[in-house]
Amino acid sequence: MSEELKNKAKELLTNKKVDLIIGYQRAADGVLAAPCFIDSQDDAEKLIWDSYCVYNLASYLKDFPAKRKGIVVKVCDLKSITVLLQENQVKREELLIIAASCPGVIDEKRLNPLDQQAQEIVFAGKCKTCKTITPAYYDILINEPQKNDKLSEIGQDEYEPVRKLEAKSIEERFKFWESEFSRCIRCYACRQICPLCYCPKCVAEQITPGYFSKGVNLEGNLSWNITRAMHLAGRCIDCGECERACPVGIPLRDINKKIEKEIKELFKYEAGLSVEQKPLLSCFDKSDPEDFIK
Amino acid sequence: MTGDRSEWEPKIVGFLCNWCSYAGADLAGQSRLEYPPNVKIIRVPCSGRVNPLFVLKCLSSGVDGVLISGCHTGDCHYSEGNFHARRRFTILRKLFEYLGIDPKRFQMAWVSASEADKWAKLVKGLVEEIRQAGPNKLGHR
Amino acid sequence: MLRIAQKEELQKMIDGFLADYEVIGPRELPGKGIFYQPITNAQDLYLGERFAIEPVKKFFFRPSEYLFEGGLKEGSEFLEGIPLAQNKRMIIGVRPCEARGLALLDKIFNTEYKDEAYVSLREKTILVGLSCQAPGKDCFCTSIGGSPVQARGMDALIFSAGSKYVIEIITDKGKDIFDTCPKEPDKEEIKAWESLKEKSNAALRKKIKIPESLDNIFESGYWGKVSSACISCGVCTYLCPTCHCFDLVDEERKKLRCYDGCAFSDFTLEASGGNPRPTKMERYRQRVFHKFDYFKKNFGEHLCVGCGRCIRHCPVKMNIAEIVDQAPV
Amino acid sequence: MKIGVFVCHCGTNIAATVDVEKAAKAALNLAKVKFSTTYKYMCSSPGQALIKDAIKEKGLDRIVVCACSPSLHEKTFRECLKESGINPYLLEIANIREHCSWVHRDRETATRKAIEIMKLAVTKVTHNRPLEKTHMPIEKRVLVIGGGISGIQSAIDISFAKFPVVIVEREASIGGRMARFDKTFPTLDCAACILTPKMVTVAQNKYVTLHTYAEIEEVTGHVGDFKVKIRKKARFVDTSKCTGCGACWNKCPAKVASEFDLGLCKRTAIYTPFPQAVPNIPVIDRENCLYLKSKKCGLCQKVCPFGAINYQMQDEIIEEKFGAIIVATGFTQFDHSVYGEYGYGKYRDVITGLHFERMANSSGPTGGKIIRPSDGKVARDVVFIQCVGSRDEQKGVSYCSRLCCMYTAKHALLLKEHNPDSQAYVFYIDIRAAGKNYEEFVKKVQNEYGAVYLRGRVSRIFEKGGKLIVRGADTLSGAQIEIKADLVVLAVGLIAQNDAAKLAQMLHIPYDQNNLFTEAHPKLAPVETITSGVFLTGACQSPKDIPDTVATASAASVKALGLLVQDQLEKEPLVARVDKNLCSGCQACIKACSFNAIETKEVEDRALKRKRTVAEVIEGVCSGCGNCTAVCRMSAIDLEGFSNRQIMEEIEVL
Repeated sequence: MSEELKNKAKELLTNKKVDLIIGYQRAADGVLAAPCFIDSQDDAEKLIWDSYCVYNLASYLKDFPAKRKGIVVKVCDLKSITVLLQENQVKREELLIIAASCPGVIDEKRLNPLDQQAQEIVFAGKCKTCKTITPAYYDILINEPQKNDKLSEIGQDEYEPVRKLEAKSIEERFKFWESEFSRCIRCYACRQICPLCYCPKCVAEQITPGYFSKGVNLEGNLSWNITRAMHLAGRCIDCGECERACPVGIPLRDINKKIEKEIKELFKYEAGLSVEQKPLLSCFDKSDPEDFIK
Repeated sequence: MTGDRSEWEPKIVGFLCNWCSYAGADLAGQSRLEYPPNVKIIRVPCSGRVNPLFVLKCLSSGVDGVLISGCHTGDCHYSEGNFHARRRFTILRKLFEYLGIDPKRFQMAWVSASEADKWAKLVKGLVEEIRQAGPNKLGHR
Repeated sequence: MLRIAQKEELQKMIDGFLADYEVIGPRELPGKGIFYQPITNAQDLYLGERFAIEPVKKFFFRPSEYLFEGGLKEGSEFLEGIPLAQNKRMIIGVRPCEARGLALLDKIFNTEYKDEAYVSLREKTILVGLSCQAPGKDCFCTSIGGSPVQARGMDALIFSAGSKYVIEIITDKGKDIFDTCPKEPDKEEIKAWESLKEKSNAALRKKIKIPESLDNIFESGYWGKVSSACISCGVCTYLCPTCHCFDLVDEERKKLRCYDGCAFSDFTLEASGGNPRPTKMERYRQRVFHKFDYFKKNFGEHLCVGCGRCIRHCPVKMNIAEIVDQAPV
Repeated sequence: MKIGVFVCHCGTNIAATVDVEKAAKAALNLAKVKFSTTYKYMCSSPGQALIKDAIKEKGLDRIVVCACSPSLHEKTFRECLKESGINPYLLEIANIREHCSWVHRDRETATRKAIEIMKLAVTKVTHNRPLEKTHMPIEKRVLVIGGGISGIQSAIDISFAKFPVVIVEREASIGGRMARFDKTFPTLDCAACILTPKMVTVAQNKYVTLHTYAEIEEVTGHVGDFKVKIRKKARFVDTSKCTGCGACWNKCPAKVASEFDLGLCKRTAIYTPFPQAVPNIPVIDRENCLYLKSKKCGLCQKVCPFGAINYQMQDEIIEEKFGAIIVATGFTQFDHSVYGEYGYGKYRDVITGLHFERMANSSGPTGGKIIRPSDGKVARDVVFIQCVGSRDEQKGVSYCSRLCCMYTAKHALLLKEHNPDSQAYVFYIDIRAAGKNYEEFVKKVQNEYGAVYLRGRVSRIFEKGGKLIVRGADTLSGAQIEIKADLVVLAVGLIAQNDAAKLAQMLHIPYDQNNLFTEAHPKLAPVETITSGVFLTGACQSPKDIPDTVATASAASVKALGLLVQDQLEKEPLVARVDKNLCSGCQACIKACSFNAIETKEVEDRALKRKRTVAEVIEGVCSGCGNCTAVCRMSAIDLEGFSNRQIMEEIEVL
């Protein structure tokens, strides 16, 4: 598949169909992958495509305004491009979407940091319940889409971790999250890696007024994490990058998935389904539930 | 943080829309209905004006309970603001519950300009509920 | 000065410390990694080979710290410093690179200018290190003046030697606390310890070359290229044992000092809206120059200890070691 | 900054429970407060003079008045500031009466709370900004959508004030529903006799432009400056040449059921809907014209002495600007074929009230004879059934259509007048005759015209022996009733036009579950909509009879004129504002704004050295609800008078 990708990339660059291609290359350690930006056909040799290509490259689109960008995407990443189009952050005519058939990607956190050799692949949580095989749209499709049959165990509940937490008492839930958030160092890797966190100046950085404490403490960390989650409500497409990027292992996907589950149940809304869709919080239904309102 | 529980009095912030709930609270005054003094009112044009960041700010500043009160659905002065608020805060509340934050600390109500009685009862009930929930430990006061 | 102790003996000593000190050490959180946290007994400690994600820096140069409070009280102005921590602390299990990081931070916060908060925490803390025997693939301390067995910056350094621990006492503070351990290693044990040190050094395979000066490549296109993957987050700077940029913020009536990092897009953003480092190229270049050029010129050594944290935890696998090694000088 | 705090006693209303002196003293401990005092009645002239003097003497530049609810005296004190030369928006009211002294009894508690309320106001006023009311030019023309009685009346009223007005009517003639009526209740005026002169008035009025056979294509812009695209459908008749002589329709061979007469007779393919049509210029119905369908015929072109027929004519789209829009699109009839018990609409002698109306009309399809459509025999026993489709949540709409009781009574009367031997039976649920002389009218029909009123529903209608057997219950006597009727007339309800929702979306006005347009306030703004500059009249909002329709038409006209007579539009400055440096251009605010008050704008981003699209608030349109500010993730959009900073700091000082 990497060969097919390289050839396509060379063709696109030679024919000046794109100014650059955002893709993956092998990282310096020789095992993992790293993002790369290819603007000459010679460099196209660097491109790779395999289960180590974890990154959602859509985050880089904003770095190249007004350029024609080829971008290698997985099925899940594509949805974030849909949201970016919906929110007028990229122009479709500047995009050439190279959809790569995705066998599932690794869970980086499961790699033993001491082991210097290639290790057995453990798939990321999001891949285990991913049922989508064919990308909704693309310009170029690399290889026939097929799914690793170890994955997508039909019937596996993608909200299982969420439900487990829901089943706990409110005190237990608070203790759990208090302990998780206590590790947050406010490095904002979760925000920076997120393709949908593109605000010119995040509310977390604003000072007049400051919306919540910049201090690394319970109130500051809780406020930041709630704000991040709220700002992704109806937008998060579960690429899982926030959780992967978090150096201290906060289960951010479990928060995103909770909101995803609620809005599906309460408002029949799913993020990233179409460009024309109205944003969840810019619309309403007169019959939205309100049982908690007095 | 508040120390002695016996001296502790719940501190509650109420965001009231100008057209219905604020006027409802006015009417409660005109009707001389008595209710506890714990709710501090911040007037906003519409419940749709309330940003979840305000609620977070309250809870992280040591406020024990937050109330957002607006017009009944269909009565919004701006026609749709309360519908937007309802959706927005339904999600926030679900998130609070999930994170283990007592949902009693964040409440919403529809109080019309004529519902002075509802307003007075709401405040009484709210103060009682928050009193039972105890001081908010999230905040720094 | 050396001491030797059985595992149980060491644990007993540590349990003894708990009476007089707040003891902090690496703990394993399953599925999350290793974190420095206060312990309640010696069993809590993780003394294996994996590194803590965050270095001990945060116990001295804190991620955020309220410096003072001021405003109006009953109509008149007031200004109050927020009291410094007074209790005695001990951090056990510190890696040589992290301790060296503190030695570098001392040059900033505890030399000409004395940062009260930092200095008081340094003075109140005893550092007991733990040598590395199986360094990670991203470690490169030996290329930058460190080593997996270096004791710089510590009060004592522990070596795990089979079922025993060799304790190298470095300072008087270290001597005081390990007084309770009377046993000194015999010749055989010292020999074994020395070969262990050699082996540890040899286990660190990654070597990089660091240019004498980067002066002539300041304007190189290289920086634009190597910084293109950067997502401008704070992982590398916050997890670095030597990064020490901070920001001052007013929060209500308090002045807060919190970490800043050269990767952030609002790093060195001026109130006018101008920024001398407007893109990630300038900011990444600043990071490399600060660590591998300016600091050496100002303080005589590089502002990097080769711990590899910024590489290991970079969400997009940027590798400063490779970038410096391959710099087109 | 020098803030002055003025604490009002309000006689004993405040002072009895709140220690006002203590409160005033406490104010001086607050940042930037340089002066505080109390007075018995701050809103009185001496009270206001006190504020004015303090402003002058102490150089105060921001004022907090601790008194009653801002809904009472905010205006008063703003005026007071203005007179003292301070911007009126540098004022905050601390409501220590309604929200404090009147709801608490304990003096200490109330005083403490009053001080806290004051603290909030002082904090807020610190960040108030001097604001000026905004002004926008107004396009001094009105668009009236719909040319029924309601649109006609609106146009007449506006032309009376000498402002240009344009009527867009989708049918070939103005006149609407009323043009089909025979008589009007309760006075029994001839509908045509009162409507036709009005139609002629608008046709001849130099201030009124008529676009018949035309539809609204697109509406953009906002109050004072609506840009409207109007599709003028091809008539195939040159309006500048045609004189309405009728030569064409007299010769046209294609005959189809007349819509105007609800299929009770035929019309030709080139036609005017009815003889008094305004303009009296025919249109060619492109579906049925033999020439347009298959290039055969062409008779009308041959016979037209003026050469007015042009088969090549195309739809034309014109764009015009208006300052205000009056929506007068009226209603349509409920389709009763969903009622199985009334024969699913398949019995020819089960008709609707409007059919009856056409039959009763002397210029109608039967020449004023009330007959059975199936065999043309005179109808003797006629059953009227009310509430067909109305007040029926299962099959129709839940609301009452309001006029059916009256028009049924009128029909019963007309029946007797036309066919003296006849007998009317009326099945009803309730008689709703609330209107001037309405109840009297119904009584008259019952007593003088012998109409039999039966309270109950009809359970079934079926044909037997050439008659319609109507079975029902009279719930008052408890008897089962069976009537052998010649004709059954259904009082079908009034419902919204089929495409009402589409128009509402174009105009950005809300509509309810029945697609009826929603007024800005059901009581106090019944002809306004939340979209500033768009007004409602007639049955597009809810079923209305002619007097109500005409009344709302005049009301809407007055509202529109109220805008037009101003030199400029004046708007409260408490509106949203976008900080373009913070705005990402995601347009969440634009999609969330109920008022269509935000648009996009391209700006040069100096930091990124490129053009960026950001949001911009149209100040004149923004209503200041602030919903956009809460939708904006980057807090790039903020609301004057209730800014993020103000609210955040209010929370902080609590």
